[in-house]
Amino acid sequence: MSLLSRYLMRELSLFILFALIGLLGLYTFFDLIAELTDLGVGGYRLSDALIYVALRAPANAYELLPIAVLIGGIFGLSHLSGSSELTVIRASGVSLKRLLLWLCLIGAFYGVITLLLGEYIAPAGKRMANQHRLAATQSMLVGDFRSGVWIKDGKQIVNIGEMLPDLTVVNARIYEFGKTLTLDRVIEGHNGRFQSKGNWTLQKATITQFLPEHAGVVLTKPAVFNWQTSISPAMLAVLLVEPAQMSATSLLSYIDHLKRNKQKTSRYELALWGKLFYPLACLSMVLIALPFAQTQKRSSNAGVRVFIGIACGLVFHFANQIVVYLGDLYNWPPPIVVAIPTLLFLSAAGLMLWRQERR
Amino acid sequence: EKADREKQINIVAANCVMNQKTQASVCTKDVVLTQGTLSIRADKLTVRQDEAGNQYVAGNGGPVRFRQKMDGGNDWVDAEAQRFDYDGRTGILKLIDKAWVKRGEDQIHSDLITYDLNNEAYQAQSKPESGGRVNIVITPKKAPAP
Amino acid sequence: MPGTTRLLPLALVVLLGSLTWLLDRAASLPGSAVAINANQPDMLVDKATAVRFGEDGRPLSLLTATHVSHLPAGDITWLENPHLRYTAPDQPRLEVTGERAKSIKQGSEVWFPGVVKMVRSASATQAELTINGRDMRVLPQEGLASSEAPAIAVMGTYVIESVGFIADSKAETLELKSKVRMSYEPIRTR
Amino acid sequence: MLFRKSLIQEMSWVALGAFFVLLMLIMTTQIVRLLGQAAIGALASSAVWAMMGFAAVRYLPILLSLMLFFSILAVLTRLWKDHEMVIWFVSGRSIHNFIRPVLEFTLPVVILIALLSLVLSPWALEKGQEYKEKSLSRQEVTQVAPGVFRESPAADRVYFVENFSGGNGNNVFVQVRRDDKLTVILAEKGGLYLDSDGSRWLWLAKGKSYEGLPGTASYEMLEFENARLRIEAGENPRSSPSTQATSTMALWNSSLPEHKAELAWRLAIPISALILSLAAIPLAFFNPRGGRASNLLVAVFSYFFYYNCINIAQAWLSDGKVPAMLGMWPLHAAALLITLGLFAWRSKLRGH
Repeated sequence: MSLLSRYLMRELSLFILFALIGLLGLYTFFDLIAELTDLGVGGYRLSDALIYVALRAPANAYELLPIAVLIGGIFGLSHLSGSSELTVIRASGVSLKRLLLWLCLIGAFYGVITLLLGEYIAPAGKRMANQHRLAATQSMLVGDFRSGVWIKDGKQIVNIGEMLPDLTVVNARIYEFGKTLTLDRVIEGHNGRFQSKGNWTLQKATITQFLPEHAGVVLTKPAVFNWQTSISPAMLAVLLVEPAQMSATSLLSYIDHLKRNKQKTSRYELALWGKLFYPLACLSMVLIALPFAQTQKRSSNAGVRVFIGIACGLVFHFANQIVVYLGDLYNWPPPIVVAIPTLLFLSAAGLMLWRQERR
Repeated sequence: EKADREKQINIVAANCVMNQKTQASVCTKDVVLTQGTLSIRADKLTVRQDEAGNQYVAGNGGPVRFRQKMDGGNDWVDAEAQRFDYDGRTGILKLIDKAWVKRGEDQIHSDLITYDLNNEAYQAQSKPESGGRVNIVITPKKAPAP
Repeated sequence: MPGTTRLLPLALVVLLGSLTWLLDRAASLPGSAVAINANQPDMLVDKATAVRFGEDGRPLSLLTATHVSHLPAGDITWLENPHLRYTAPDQPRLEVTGERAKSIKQGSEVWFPGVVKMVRSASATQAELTINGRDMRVLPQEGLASSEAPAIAVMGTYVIESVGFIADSKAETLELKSKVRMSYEPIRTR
Repeated sequence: MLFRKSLIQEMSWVALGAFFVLLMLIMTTQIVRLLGQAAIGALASSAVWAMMGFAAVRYLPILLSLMLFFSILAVLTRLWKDHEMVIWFVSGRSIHNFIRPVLEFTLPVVILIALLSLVLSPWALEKGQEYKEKSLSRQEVTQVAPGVFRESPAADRVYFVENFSGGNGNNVFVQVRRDDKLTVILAEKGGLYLDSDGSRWLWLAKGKSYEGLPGTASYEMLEFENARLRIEAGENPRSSPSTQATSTMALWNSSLPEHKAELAWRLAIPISALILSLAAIPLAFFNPRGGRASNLLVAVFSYFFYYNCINIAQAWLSDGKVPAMLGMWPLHAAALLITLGLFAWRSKLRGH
C-alpha cells in the first residue's frame, strides 16, 4: 500500500465513518422510538431499552454500511477533487486503473468488514438484544405466527408455542403421521428440554393415539416423554430471526433441513446468496462514488452531482431489496436474482468512468 | 277350544306399551285380543308371556266381553265382566264384578266366576259382603236332532 | 414564479398533500369480504364417514353419508343417504338408515325424514327390534327413537303395526301411539 | 436584499436534496421490514406500497426537522469555508443577521412539522393499522404457498401444503382452532378459491379430519372423498389504538401519564426543530484553519443528544417520574439557553 493509497484510504475512511455515525445515530433514534411503546411491559425499563437498542447497532450498521461507504465515498472524493488533490494525484502519474485498484481495495476492505459484521457480530448482537429484551419483559420468543413456530420434520409436523431464552420450549404439539395421510398420534407436552442430538424430553405429556380402522382413541399421560426428532434448539433459534439477519452458516444448515422435508427453501436461499453478494455492494458503492465526485470545485452543480450520486446509490440498495422479494415471490433462481443489481451498477459505474476518461 | 292356545295371538288397540324386560304389553282403548276362536274385547289389557310361552292376560272394560268356541261342536261361550284375569299356565280365567257366562243356553251371573278352560268347567262365587246373588240358569240340552 | 424563497415549503406541502390524499384513497378499502349469511352452507362434504369416540376412547357413533352440508344458522347438518350406527356401552347397538337426515345440537338429535329403517340389536333381555317407518326422530345418547307416522315393527315373534311409536333402548320399552295391530306366536316349548 | 434571498434559496435547494435522500433512506429500510412481513404472510403483498406510504407519513416530522438542521448547517458551513462569511462580516453583517433569514426559511416548515406530528402522523398510524388488518383478511386466498407454513389473519387456521402442481397443493395439512376445539385436516389435494358471491372456500380431496378437545379422548374423525370449508373473513378484534395512534385531541383530554407523555413528545418535534435550526447558525462556525469537520461532528452529536433527551423525557413522563404539568418545557428551555449561549460566544469570538 503506497503512501498515496494509504492517504486516500484514511481520507475516505474519515468521511465513511462520519456518514456511518450519522446514519447509525438516525437509526438508533428510530429504534429507540419504537422501543418506547413497550416501556413498562413486564418491567421493561428505559435502561433495558437503551441496552437493547445498543445491541442492535451492529445489525443496523450491517444494513447501513454500503450506504455509508457510498455517501462517505462521494463526500470524500468530492472533497479531494474540490481541493484539487485528486487532480494532483492523477497528474502525478497515477493512471485511472491504479486509482480504481486502490478504490477497489478500499471497497474490498469495507466489504470484508460487512462480511464480518453480517456473519458474526450482527447475529450475535441481535440474539443478545432479543435475549436481553425477553429477560427484561419476561415475554417469550415467538416465531412469525401467533400460533408459534411450525416445523415439518419427516413424519412429524411440530408446533412450538413459545421458546424461552434458555432454549426450552413451552406448549409443544407434535402431529405424527402414518403412511397414507392418517394421523397416528398427537403428542402434547407442556414444556420440553433438549437432551441430546435427536431427542428431547417433554414434561406433563399427553399422547392421543388413533387406532387404525376407527377402532378407538387411546389416551396416555406420561409424566415424561422422550420425543425423537432431528429438530435442534439452534434450528428453533434460527426460525425466530428474519432470514436477512441469520448468519450464513445457520442459513446453510436450515436450508438443508428444509430440503430434507420437501419444504420451500427459496426465501432462505435468497437470503444466503444475498449475504454472499452483499459485501460486493460496498465495492460497487465506492466505484459509483468516483464518477460523481470528479468535478471541478467551482462548477455550480457540484452539490447536485453529489446529490445524484447519493440518490443512485440509494436506488441501487433499494433495488437490491426489492429484487430479493420478487425472487422469492416468483421463484427466480436465487444466484441470478441477487447478482443482477450489483453487476448492473458496476457496469453503469464503469461506463460513466470510461465516458469521463475519454472526454 | 283347547287348540286356540297354540294359535297366533293378535291384538288390536288404540295404544300399546310393550316392556321387553318383563315381556309384558299393556294395551288400552278399544282393545281386541284374538287367539284362534278366542276373542276378548276390553278397554285395557295386559298381556304377559313367560319363558314357557304361557300367556297371562288381565284387563278391564266396561264390560270386558269374551267369546270362544267350545271344543267339539259349534257351541260358543260368551262371557262378560268388569275385570278379568287369565292364567295361561293353569288355564283358569277369573271374571270379576258383574260377571256372567252364557254357554249354549246355560247362563250364570255372579260377582266372581272362575272358568277352567281345560275342562270348560266354571264355578261361581258371590262376594259375601255384598250379598250378591248367584243366579244360575241351566237349560237342558235338547237332544240333537235325530 | 413565486419567490424562490417559498420553494421549499411549497414543494413539501404539495408532496405531503398528495401523499395523504393517495393514502386515504388507497386505504379506503371496501369492508372485509361479503358478510357470511348464516343460512348458506359453510361446509360441504361428499362420501363422508364420521366416527365419534366416547370419553373412554371407544367408538360411540359412526355416521356415513353420500353428501353432508352444514348450515351455520342453528348449527344444522344435512346428510344424504345417511347410515347411523350408535354403539354406546349402556344400550344395545342402534342402526338407522334413511334417505336424508338432519342432525342438530352436535348430533345429539337426528331427524330422518322420509323412509327410515331402524334396527336395535338384541341384548340379554330383549330381542332384536326392527322398525320400518317414516319421519323418525333419533336421540342416540338417550337411546330414543320415535315417529308420528305409520310404522311396522318386528321384534322376535312380534309383528306390530302402528301409527307413531317411541322405542326407548334404555328402559327397554316400545310404546305404540295409535292404530296398533300386534300379532305374535306364543313361544312353543312343548 | 440579495443576502436574504440567496441564503434562503440555497438552503431550500439543499433541504430538498437532503429530504429526498433521507426519505429514500427510510423507505429502503421500511421496504425490507414490510417485504419480510409480506413474505411470511403477516402482511398482504398488495398492502406493501400503501403501508410504506403510512410509514413515510409517520417518520416525516423527524425527517423534516433533520432536513432543516442539516440544510442550514451545510449552507452556513459552505459560507464559512468559501470565506463568504468573512465578506458579510466585513460589510457590517453580524451573526445575528442570519437569524431573520433562517427563521423565514424555517418557520413555514416548522408549522408543517407541527401539523404532521400533531394531526397527520397519528392518523397515518391508525389508518395504517386498520388498512393492514382489512387487507390481510381479504388476502387469505392467495396465501397458501407450497412448502411454507401459513397462518390466517385471525391466527385460527394454519396451512401447510407440501408441493404445488397445477395450482392445487398436494399433501395438504390444515389446523383449525375454534373455541377450545382443535381440528387437524390432512388431504391428498387441496386449495383455496373464491365462489361467485365472493366468499372464500378451502377445498380438500381424499382426506381425513380429526376434531377434538386436546388432552381428551372424545375426538370426532371424518373421512371424506372431497370437502369444501368456507373461510370466514378473519374478523379479528379491533386492537385498541396504541397511544401513538390516538388523536391529539383525545390525548389533550385524557389524564393518563402515557397520553400526556405522547402529547409532550408530539409538541417537542416542531419546537426542537425550531430551536435546532437556530442553534445551527452558531454551530456552523467553521474555522478554515482549525479542525476540519470537528464542528459538524459536534453539531450532529448535539442534534441526536437533544432528540434522545426528548425520548428519555417522554419515558420519564409516561412513568410518572416527571409531573405531567411540567412536561418537556424545562428541556426546551435548556436547549434555548444553550443556543443563546452559543450565539453570545460566537459573536464575542467574532467581536474581539
